[in-house]
Amino acid sequence: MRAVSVEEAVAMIPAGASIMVGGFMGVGTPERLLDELVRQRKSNLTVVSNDAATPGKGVGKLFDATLVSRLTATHIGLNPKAQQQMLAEQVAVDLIPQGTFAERIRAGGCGLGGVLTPTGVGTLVAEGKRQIEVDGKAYLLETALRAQFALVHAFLADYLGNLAYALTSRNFNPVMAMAADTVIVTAEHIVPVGVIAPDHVMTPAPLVDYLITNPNG
Amino acid sequence: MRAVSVEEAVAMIPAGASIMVGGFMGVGTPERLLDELVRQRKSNLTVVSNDAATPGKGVGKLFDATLVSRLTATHIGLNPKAQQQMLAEQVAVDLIPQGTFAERIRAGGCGLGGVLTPTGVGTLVAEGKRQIEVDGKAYLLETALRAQFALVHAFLADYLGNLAYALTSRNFNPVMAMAADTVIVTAEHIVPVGVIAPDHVMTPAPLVDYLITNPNG
Amino acid sequence: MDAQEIIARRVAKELKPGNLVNLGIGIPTLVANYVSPELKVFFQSENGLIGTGPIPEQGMEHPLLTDAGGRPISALPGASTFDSAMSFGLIRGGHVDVTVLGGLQVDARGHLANWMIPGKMVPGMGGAMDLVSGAKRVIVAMQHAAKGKSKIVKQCNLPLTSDRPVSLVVTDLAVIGFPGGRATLLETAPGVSVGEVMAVTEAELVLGDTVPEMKI
Amino acid sequence: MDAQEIIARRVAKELKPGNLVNLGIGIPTLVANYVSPELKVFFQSENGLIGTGPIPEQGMEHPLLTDAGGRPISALPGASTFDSAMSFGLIRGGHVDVTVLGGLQVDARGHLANWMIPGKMVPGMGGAMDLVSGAKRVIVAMQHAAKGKSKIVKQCNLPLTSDRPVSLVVTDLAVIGFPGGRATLLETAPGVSVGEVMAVTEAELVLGDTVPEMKI
Repeated sequence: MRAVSVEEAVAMIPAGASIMVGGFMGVGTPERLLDELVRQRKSNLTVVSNDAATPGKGVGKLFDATLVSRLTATHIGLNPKAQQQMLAEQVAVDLIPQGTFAERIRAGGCGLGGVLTPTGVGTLVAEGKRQIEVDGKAYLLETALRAQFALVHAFLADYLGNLAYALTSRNFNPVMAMAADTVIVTAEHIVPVGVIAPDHVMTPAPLVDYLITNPNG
Repeated sequence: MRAVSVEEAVAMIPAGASIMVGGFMGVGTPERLLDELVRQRKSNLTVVSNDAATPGKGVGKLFDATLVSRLTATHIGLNPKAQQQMLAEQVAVDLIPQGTFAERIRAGGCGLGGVLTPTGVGTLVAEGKRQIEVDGKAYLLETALRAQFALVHAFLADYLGNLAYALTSRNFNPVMAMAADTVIVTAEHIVPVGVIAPDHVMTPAPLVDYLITNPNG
Repeated sequence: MDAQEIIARRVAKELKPGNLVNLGIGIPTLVANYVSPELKVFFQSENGLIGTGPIPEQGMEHPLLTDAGGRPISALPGASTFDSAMSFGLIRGGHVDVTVLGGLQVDARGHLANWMIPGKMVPGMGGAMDLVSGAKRVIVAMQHAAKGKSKIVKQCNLPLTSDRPVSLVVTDLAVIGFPGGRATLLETAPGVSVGEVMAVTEAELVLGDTVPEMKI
Repeated sequence: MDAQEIIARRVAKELKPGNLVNLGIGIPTLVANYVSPELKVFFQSENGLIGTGPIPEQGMEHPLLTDAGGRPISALPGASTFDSAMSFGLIRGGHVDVTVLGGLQVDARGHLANWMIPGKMVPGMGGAMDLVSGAKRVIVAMQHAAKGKSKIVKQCNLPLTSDRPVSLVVTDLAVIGFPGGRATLLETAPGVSVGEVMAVTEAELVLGDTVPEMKI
């Protein structure tokens, strides 16, 4: 792991990159990385994120700045700008069930080719997918999902890269931290090594590539 | 959740039952439940456990008492009694890769029909299994695994049933606590509700059916 | 008592002691108001919490403790948090005893449509499909009709949420179940007759020998 | 220097700063003795720990902090623990940079057999199959021959651990890689000639222009 500034970290992300962004309605989202993506105007992004948050918040900022060309999410109902951009075909949106979204990312991070889920059988979600029976019950084969970059927000990080999340800001951060080639992390608090008890580490250090230094040093 | 004595809990398990037992070489195994299974002589058990531990320890006690008729595990190399019983065809043993073992139990607890894993492709493990290609890569379809009972050992439990595990005694306990019809738990310490911080609960209370009261009250 | 309160109060009666319950947005959220704390029901918020408590007092909100809509909530003693893979493992794995969801349509066989109006409302299904596929019991809490049109229909013409039928529908006029795969009028709302329910319901409703009034 | 020390010292040189490393039982375990703490290598124990430290001092053992064989270990500052699904997610998902495993046979294409001798040793594969399928680099650390028979064979007659070839084999006599899918003699052990290696190796070995001596 390397500690870098937010400017350095975002400079590594090319326009057109695929990025997974942690958070649920903007809670647990690495806001400083998104602000910097906007400042550096990284356009044409493929975004994997639970939702489109709201204008001005979380992933919503990327829609405000029209930097997104593809979105894989579970709902965008609370962001009118994302909906407009989808209807205007400026953004290609793939909407998938939230449990399937979590499992596809987990599979991507855990070396699985996919999972069999009952969710979506007999619905529009099944279109174009393989349906597989196990013990007489039908499942959809949902394949692994990965990205070039994962942008993750933790509550605590140490200088080895161990992470702990707080309350409902955990959400998709742990699975995304396993499912990308490069993992970039912001944290509310950076603490000395050993402060996070081994049992309370939620993302082990070797998964983290870059930790953004905090503004107050 | 209901707090019960170890005698009451084991009395609910019929001979011939399928049981998942947490632990890894006997570390993180609910020894008091195993001792009581032996005392009540619950025979003909189908056991799902990472290993056979060693004679006198963990699941090994069930082999000492010849109570096992089927075993699904990842290795039994350190228990000569289990090996003898396998070779004498007293116990039918299904040996599967450890990562596959974890995922099959997780799938059973998470409502997935199975997962696609690269592990075992082109080996003896692939025999009789469906092989599925995703993006040109071959995977084995490994199906979900469940049991009637899960016997789980925690470090901390509260009187709602929230559990936390310590160090390497966590192992298969959390996935097994999701993959059985009835979940029975022993804990090293039973603490008041609220003592385990929400972020440090590893098995949420609603998953636990029975908590064994501690001998010292 | 307004329509929403009737629905919420009646749904609350379906919850058993110790149940793990997931409430959708809208009318389902109101159900929590009518559940006695003595029942020790666990409420799950699918963004990663079991043990959801009431809206926090002013000044006690925390930005990292929110519901699935991103609004501040509280956590009761004995609450637990987890990631989204675990949250939906609980949902899909049948560990949620009851989910209460809103509906756009429910058809005569119990199929629910609640996530999409093609060409109009395409916000995404969020967790709805997993909840209907995985929860032990699925209860739909909705108005019986919208803009004068029955929401209990012969066959859904909106995209389905799941091919698994729901367990129960509670509206401001009636409680409807699906024994044997057929919509069956189980109860009527206070002061509403069987005939009145039949008159405003598109789907054919099977009637029991007696159709009692809801107790709320 | 004995055979095991030669192997362990040479394998240790393959580890890069910050690597996540999983060591199997037997000779692989010895590798940790020759890795400088300055490298800041993370050792994983697949029973649920990253940050394995040395064997604890007497009286400092804890029954809940053990290696995959159930023996007491210690945890370094910055260690982390997790369940087995996570542990093998790390392994299968390519997050383990290097795994070092023992071997019974490695064949000319790099296929490893290390878990079963039919009719004789049937202990189960434990984590070996996942490690060989998933780790970024797989290094086999083993004696070159057993009971006078080459363990580097034309084709494995023991059941394979994976259809994925290993990255490197380090023995007491040689370092062998598999560029282009063919067993290639990369280095010889100190004081061992190329001819001596060829003479005791069943598999055909490709030779580079030069075959340097191991630096250990």
